[in-house]
Amino acid sequence: MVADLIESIAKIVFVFSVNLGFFAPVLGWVERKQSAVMQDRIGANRADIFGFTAIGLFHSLADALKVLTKEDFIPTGANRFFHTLAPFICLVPAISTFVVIPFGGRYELFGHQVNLVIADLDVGILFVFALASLATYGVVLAGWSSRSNWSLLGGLRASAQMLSYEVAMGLTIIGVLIVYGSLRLTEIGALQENFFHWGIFLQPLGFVLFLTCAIAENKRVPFDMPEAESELVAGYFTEYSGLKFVMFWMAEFLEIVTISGIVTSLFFGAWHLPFVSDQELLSLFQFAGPNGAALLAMLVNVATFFAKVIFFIWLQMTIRWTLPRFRYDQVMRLCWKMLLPLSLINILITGLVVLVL
Amino acid sequence: MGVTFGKESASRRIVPGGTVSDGPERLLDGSAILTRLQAAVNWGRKYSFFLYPFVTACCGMEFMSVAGPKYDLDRFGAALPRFSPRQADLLMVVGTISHKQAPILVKVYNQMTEPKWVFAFGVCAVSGGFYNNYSVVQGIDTLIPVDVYVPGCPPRPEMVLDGLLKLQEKVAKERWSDWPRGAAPVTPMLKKQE
Amino acid sequence: MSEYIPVLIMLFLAAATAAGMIVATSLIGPKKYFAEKMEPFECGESQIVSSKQRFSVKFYLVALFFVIFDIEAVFIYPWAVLFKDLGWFGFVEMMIFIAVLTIGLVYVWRRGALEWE
Amino acid sequence: MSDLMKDLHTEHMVINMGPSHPVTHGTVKFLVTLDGENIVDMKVDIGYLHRGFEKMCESGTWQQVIPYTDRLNYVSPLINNVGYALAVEKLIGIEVPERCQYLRVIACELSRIADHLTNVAAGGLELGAFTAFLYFVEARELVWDLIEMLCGARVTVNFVRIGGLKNDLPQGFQDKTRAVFKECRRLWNDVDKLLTKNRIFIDRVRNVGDISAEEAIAYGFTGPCLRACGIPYDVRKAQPYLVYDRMDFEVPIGETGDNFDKYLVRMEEIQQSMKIVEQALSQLPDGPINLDLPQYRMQPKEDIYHRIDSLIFHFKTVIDGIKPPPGEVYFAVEGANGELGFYLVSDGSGKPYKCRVRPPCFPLTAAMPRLMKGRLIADIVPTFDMINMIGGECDR
Amino acid sequence: METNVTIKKLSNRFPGAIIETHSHRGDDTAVVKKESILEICTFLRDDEALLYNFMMDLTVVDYLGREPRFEVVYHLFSLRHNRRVRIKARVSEADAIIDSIVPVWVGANWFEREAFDMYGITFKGHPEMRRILLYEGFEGHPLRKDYPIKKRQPLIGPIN
Repeated sequence: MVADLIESIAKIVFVFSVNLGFFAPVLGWVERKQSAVMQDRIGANRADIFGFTAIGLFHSLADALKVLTKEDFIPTGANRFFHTLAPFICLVPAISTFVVIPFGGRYELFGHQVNLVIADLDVGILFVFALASLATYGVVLAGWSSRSNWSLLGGLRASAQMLSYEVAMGLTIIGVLIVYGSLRLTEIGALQENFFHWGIFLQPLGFVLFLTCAIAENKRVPFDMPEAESELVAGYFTEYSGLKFVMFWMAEFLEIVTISGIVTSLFFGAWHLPFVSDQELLSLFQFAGPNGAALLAMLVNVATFFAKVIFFIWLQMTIRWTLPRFRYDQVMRLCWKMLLPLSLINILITGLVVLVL
Repeated sequence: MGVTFGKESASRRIVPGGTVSDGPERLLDGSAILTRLQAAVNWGRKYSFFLYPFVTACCGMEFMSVAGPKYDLDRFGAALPRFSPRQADLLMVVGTISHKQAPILVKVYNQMTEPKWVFAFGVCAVSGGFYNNYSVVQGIDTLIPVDVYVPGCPPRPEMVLDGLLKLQEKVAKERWSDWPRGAAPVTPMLKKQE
Repeated sequence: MSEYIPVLIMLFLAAATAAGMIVATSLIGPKKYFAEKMEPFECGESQIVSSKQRFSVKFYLVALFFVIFDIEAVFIYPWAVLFKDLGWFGFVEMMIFIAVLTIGLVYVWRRGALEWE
Repeated sequence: MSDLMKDLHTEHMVINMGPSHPVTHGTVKFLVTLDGENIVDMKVDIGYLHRGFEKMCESGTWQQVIPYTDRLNYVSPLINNVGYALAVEKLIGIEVPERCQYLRVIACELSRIADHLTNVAAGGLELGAFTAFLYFVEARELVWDLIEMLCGARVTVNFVRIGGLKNDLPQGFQDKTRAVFKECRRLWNDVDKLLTKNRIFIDRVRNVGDISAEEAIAYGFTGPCLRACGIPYDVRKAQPYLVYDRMDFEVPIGETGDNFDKYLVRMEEIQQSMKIVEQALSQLPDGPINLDLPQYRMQPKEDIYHRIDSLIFHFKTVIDGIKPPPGEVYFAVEGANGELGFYLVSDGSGKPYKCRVRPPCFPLTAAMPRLMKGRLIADIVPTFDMINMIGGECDR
Repeated sequence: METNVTIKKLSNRFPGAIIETHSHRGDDTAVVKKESILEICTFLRDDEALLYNFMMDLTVVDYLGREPRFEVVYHLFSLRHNRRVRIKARVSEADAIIDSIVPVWVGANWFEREAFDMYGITFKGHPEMRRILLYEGFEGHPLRKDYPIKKRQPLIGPIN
């Protein structure tokens, strides 16, 4: 029991620090640097601490310090409570969605079963959707409570867009559930030990649909209707200043990580290395004794998982800096007239194939 | 280059030359911790300008160049344009301000959240330039306080970068008591009719 | 139920972080309020109409569709998990259910409720 | 849908889009009445950059107008320079030497390239394609290097003089042009790949902002916006000035006049302009660049310092200004946005009595409500961008 | 050259309305009576031999000290015949009203508003006769020769 508790706390601390301490600030830097590289620029590199610039990494720190000491602002006539609540509602699910995503397998360490997921829920993926849909409220509330017309338009767009894509996202995932027969992300991950059982091979259409829906759900370019700068100034967070405004961004960045984690778990073999089964991995590290081998295998698996996550982060960033923005009606049309029917067809095909085979 | 500091105004005293002189303010600003903290915050602020591009005229073309790949404003951490004044720190007034535009500028300035700085980009914003006529405001400092003046018609990107570095120097020397800055010192005179 | 304890811990941590941020930012930082600043931003002009008004009904319609389709999607989840056990019977049954759903979609589509122009 | 909506009472949202809004370039206000996302009504308010161009012109001498023309369409100042100088020359009744004419053609076309690059770049930026924007800003930077080499300034060049030019072609200009155009074509291809075949971009711009040719003519459209409707009207072809009649170039036209056609026309014109510059450089004759008419064009500095008659003429033209005979002319050149006409009235004195410019983007901006009614709010972005409203020119 | 085809045709069609004509530097110009401007413009647009389908420019010249003081100048262009013409109508200061040509060319709308804004000429029948470049509340018309160039009327103080 104590061991379980220690294990849980260790995992929570790990995920929490990786997400908030590493991904949130670093993604801000990555976004700047990657866009700079793609655009023949140099990008932020001047902020220094004692002469060290760390290729611009300290700019994230500078941004954090700045926004923290920026004036906090609520317009008159705005609903103060909901205005303050909105970034909170956005950020909390973004931080906590990662609890059900396994970042490693099961290991036998010193006679104790270690399962590298914070909460191995049997509803798994449903929990992700439940929390993700909470974020919609944050956005809508932010738009509605600001008393600014731009915010309101952004909030309305956000509500319609996020709700629509949630439907499509919910349906695209069903193919995966049919194939793996579980809602548990750990189980789905474990079933992808064989390289050719990765979700990307069993559910290619599902993968494309899911990634599209996920990016749309996260309101990133090309789906950034709710904050479309050139149309709505800053969309639903027009009236937010300082840290509250950055909280929306943090939520966005963390959701990038979460999306990457889910995509990796569902479609890209989770923590598994391609062509190397768990047994082979363990036998590879036989020289370190049973515990040492398990530990090393664990490290390799976690590293593999995060490498895949970083790959998908890179992919999302590349998409963001390459494509122009959709128009609002096109986004909705894409969802209801393309993705939704396609995901229904995907269910049909998957069901038929699974039954026939 | 031809970049100058902003005028000293009542609410903000800039100490030129770098060292804070011995005197009452040293006692006021007090302990080493506060000074350290202030230095850290100023460090953060000076490398993280979110711009509000108030772009109206010709200088906008050079502004695009400054943001572009060759000169790359992003190197100094000042590349992120925020079109909401709540999120912006640095009001870049790029181009001529006419009398019709003046209330808009003042309003945007007023709606910015503290701390806020103003960058007069180009000679029209600095002094009205060679448009000394019925419709052009003779320098935005008649409307709002200005931190950095960068003359030139339009200024070359190198000058703009120099101005930004000057502003960073200035921000590094600020004290808590410099904020908040408050509303623009002008009031609407001519009533607008719809 | 014990697997939910870490979830609660995580939620609590997240909430504490977010709340801490909000409290910190509202305490730190210079403050100066005056009438013009507190007006909602509208490109440097004054707001003409308040945002507290009835807005276009289309957005509500999307919310309605969401309720319809998402609730039905939820029914599909348990079926999908037990798909292999249910076999052909379950498949045909669910296809009928999805067909009903599709008819709804087609109806909405044909009525032009998905058009924004 | 309409049958569903009939009984539902919703209010229209009236919203100020601009002046300080990313899409309006800081100089226009759209008063938009929205029903949800649809634009029910739209009013355009301009004049936020009214700088009293005509009043300033009337207060200076004929030569002193040239810097003001720079700041009309500040994206392509050289064309304004040339247009004004040609109009004054028509008023006086003189023609500049052939070499000068070629150099003016080169200057004009470089400016046109820079203008179209900026326009497409800004279009990309506002549609969210930030990378395409920066690629073209990079290309424009290269063209500006050329312009800087030629004129000594990047944006506001003040290069053309009445009866000549400020200076001759610098050393090594040909080689540099070749190098720059090579790089420009590479970046052009990159952006072409990023945008022209990009489904999202096409969806955003196609069938948006379309207008029939008849209506476009009635609104007074000229330039790329008119050519996108299928009317091959180009002042360079219709009433050739300078040496455009000796250049071999095509006038690209579109079909429907929508934003995609405007975009394509501009993209193609970049290529055509590069072709013209290359031709002009290869055909460039030797000879003087300035007229030898001391009462209109300043003599060379050596003469001014060493010859008393040159000094006197210099003195007279600088202090009093050149004195065109009384009369009035209208002269149009093909600006980057369309027909850029100068209407000058002289009363025989050293100052222009009237210096009117026909701004090509003024009637284009006036057509915005017509183009936008019934569309979505997001359609304002590409449409307004492809109209390429330049504040300095529209508001003067 | 068939330079003054337009002027000939105009003189034949409206013998009473043409006050004077010239072709200085090749620009065909006809000064017409302001009462018949709408009629003449319609004719110029619709006549098969003329077809001036473009209203390129509309402006006003202020000849201070002359009577009538203002000249409203129209620059027309025929795409079909590749020909330009300048039509001028004189307007006195006391009766600074002229018929709007918006019914003929819809593009004239803003040009007329600008002329009103800058010179104070009222265009009768214009759908929306109000200031365009300057703001409501601006007194006077800045491009008139008797408006001092530096007379400022700022919307926001202090006066500079």
